[in-house]
Amino acid sequence: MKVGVVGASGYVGGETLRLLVNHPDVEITTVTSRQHVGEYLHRVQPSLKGFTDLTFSELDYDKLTDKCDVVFTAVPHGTATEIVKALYDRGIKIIDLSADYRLHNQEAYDKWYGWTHPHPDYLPKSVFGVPELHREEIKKAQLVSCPGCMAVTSTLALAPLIKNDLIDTNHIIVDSKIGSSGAGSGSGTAHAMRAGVIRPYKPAKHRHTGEIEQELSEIAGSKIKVSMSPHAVDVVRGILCTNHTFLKKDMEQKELWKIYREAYGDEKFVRLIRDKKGLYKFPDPKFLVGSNFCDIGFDFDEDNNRLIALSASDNLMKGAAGSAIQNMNVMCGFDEMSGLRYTPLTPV
Amino acid sequence: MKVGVVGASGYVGGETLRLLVNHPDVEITTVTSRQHVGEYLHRVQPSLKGFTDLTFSELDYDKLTDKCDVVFTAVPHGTATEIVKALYDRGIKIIDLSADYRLHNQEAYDKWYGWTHPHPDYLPKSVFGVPELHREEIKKAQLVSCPGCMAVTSTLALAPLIKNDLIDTNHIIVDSKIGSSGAGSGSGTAHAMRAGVIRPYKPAKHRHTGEIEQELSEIAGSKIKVSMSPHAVDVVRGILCTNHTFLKKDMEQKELWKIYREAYGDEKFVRLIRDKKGLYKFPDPKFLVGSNFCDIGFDFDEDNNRLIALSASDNLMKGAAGSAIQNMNVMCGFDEMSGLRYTPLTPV
Amino acid sequence: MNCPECDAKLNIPDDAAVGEIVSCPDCGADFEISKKEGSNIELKEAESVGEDWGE
Repeated sequence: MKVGVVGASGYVGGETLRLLVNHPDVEITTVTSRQHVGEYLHRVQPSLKGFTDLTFSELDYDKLTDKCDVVFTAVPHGTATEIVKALYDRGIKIIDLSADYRLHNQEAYDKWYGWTHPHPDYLPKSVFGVPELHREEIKKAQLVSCPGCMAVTSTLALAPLIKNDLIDTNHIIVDSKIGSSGAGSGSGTAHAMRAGVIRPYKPAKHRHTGEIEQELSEIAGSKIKVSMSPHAVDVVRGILCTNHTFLKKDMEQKELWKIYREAYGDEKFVRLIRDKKGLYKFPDPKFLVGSNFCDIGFDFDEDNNRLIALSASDNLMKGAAGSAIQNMNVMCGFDEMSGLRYTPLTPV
Repeated sequence: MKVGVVGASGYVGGETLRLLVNHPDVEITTVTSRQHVGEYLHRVQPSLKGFTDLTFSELDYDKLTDKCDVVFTAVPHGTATEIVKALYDRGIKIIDLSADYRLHNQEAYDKWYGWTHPHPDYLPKSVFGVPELHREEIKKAQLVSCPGCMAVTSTLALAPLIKNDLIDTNHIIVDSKIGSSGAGSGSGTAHAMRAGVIRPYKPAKHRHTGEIEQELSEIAGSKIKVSMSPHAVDVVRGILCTNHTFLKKDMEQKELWKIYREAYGDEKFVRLIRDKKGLYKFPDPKFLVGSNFCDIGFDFDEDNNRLIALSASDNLMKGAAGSAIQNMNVMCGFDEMSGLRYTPLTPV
Repeated sequence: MNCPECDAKLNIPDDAAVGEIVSCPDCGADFEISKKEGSNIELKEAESVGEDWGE
């Protein structure tokens, strides 16, 4: 199958290519980037030297339609809107890694992005790209919108708790920690000033909250609000969401294992991590970076009737490009692990 | 004034010495360490080369009483108990950096340490070493117990909220992030396995919770419970506590500034950081490591009626040795900033 | 003169003129001097540039 990647110069575009060059079922025919037209891909994504001798081309809808069955759009928020629409109108399958088609309606974009979507009528055509929650819809979708990295990591931990009505939905706190590659290649802070930080940014009203609330509200069938606070920490890849929740009734450990196994027991990319022994007791990106896993665990704080649901992922993999490939596999009927059988690169 | 340091081979003992060798009002006469008797101090604390030619001596109570007015005890939890008692009985002023005399009664030690204190009758003699909360008591104290690093950082942010009865005391969540030097020199994980972690450890019932609850309950005059979850992050020095709270009534930004200025406006080691502009918008260890500051800030999440109180400190400074020196200055009537006028080492 | 948003003391130089922007040392809010007659000064909120957020 032939694929193209629009906007392949950033971290997310680069990671998508890193996976695609090794994907058994696909051939990359087109790679575009505004700034690097004519340049070899490996000059902008050096780690791919020896894997491909593709060069960047200009964005040309006719060429894309002609040479690609599926197109990944990895351009910044706001610029993807027109590209995705143009490709959609030509009937190509699109996997969008931007935020432009994640939320379902204009009202949500007003609230979380203060942004008027030029084509709100296309929003209902987009499926939220988390196979663990929307596999059947993704199979039939022409447009899949990959989730924000913190959103998918947190939502996967909270979804079973909401589905089984276990927690007080007025006190859901998502305290997330995220690595520097989550901030986009253009906007990165200089290393000297990024090393050693534990920096809260947007402690309230961060944009990803909108996606978490959207997904949880759909599961609950009622409006769910979430209190999210992100922090930049001194790693390159990795997200850890500490989802603080309060239980409606006492629960046994066994019950919770059952609930999470029911939700994710058969999932290839979710591991349940809650171990009394060994090196890996609770989810931690250290043991999954480079792979498409979202590791989920939990702990009880009986004194406070608190359930701490923990989830970790690699912000460039399950948080972006890994999900994109997984969504493609589902859309195109490939084995869902195809091109994603990466063991974590530990230690790194 | 003559001082001694018992157990000077670890990070905290080393940091105490780093500050004492440069303190204008004191002279270090005695430094003890079980493993390094006879060795030069600078062989175990190499950064102090050129500052002192002291050698480690054995723990000898007579010598300590004879040569020291104040003794810092920087030995692991459990071993400090007897040493502190022996020194106390000899009338020397003691600043203990262990956890052995932080909590006020045996019941608390049962709950948080599962440990029977050999001398519970000495617990009431110890003052909790946070000058911003107990300055007057510390002035008259013979024994001051320095707080746990996460405890002091979180408590300072929460104290004014409790004092002014602003928050729902059934939902106080302390989500803390802490550097590797907070784990003690002996127990550190190998660098390859410590780098890049975002590792939750003891997500519930962590020992420092006891101290936070003790201090907040004293301020409130009623039992306050706190839900704390610590995470190891990939920095050497630094703590960031994200204290998630829920407001009892709506509040204006101005009111909260007023409350924090009332509490800490005159404090030398608390800075209020909440800035719309510039590099430093919310507390972050990056801009205080190496100094004795605890930076405090806040943000509102109106949608969820949530107040996020943020606090940052250097776990070896305000979280340990810096507080120890500050307490000594208060106990001995020195200028509270004496020997502590360090500007943060940024960037590092 | 105190900052309308956080009540910090604003230091407004004597030679400050109408139209000038004054920034609060504590909370970083910007204000434009809308009126100045001797010591009687009025401020209005200066529009602030939107914050850029990483992804």
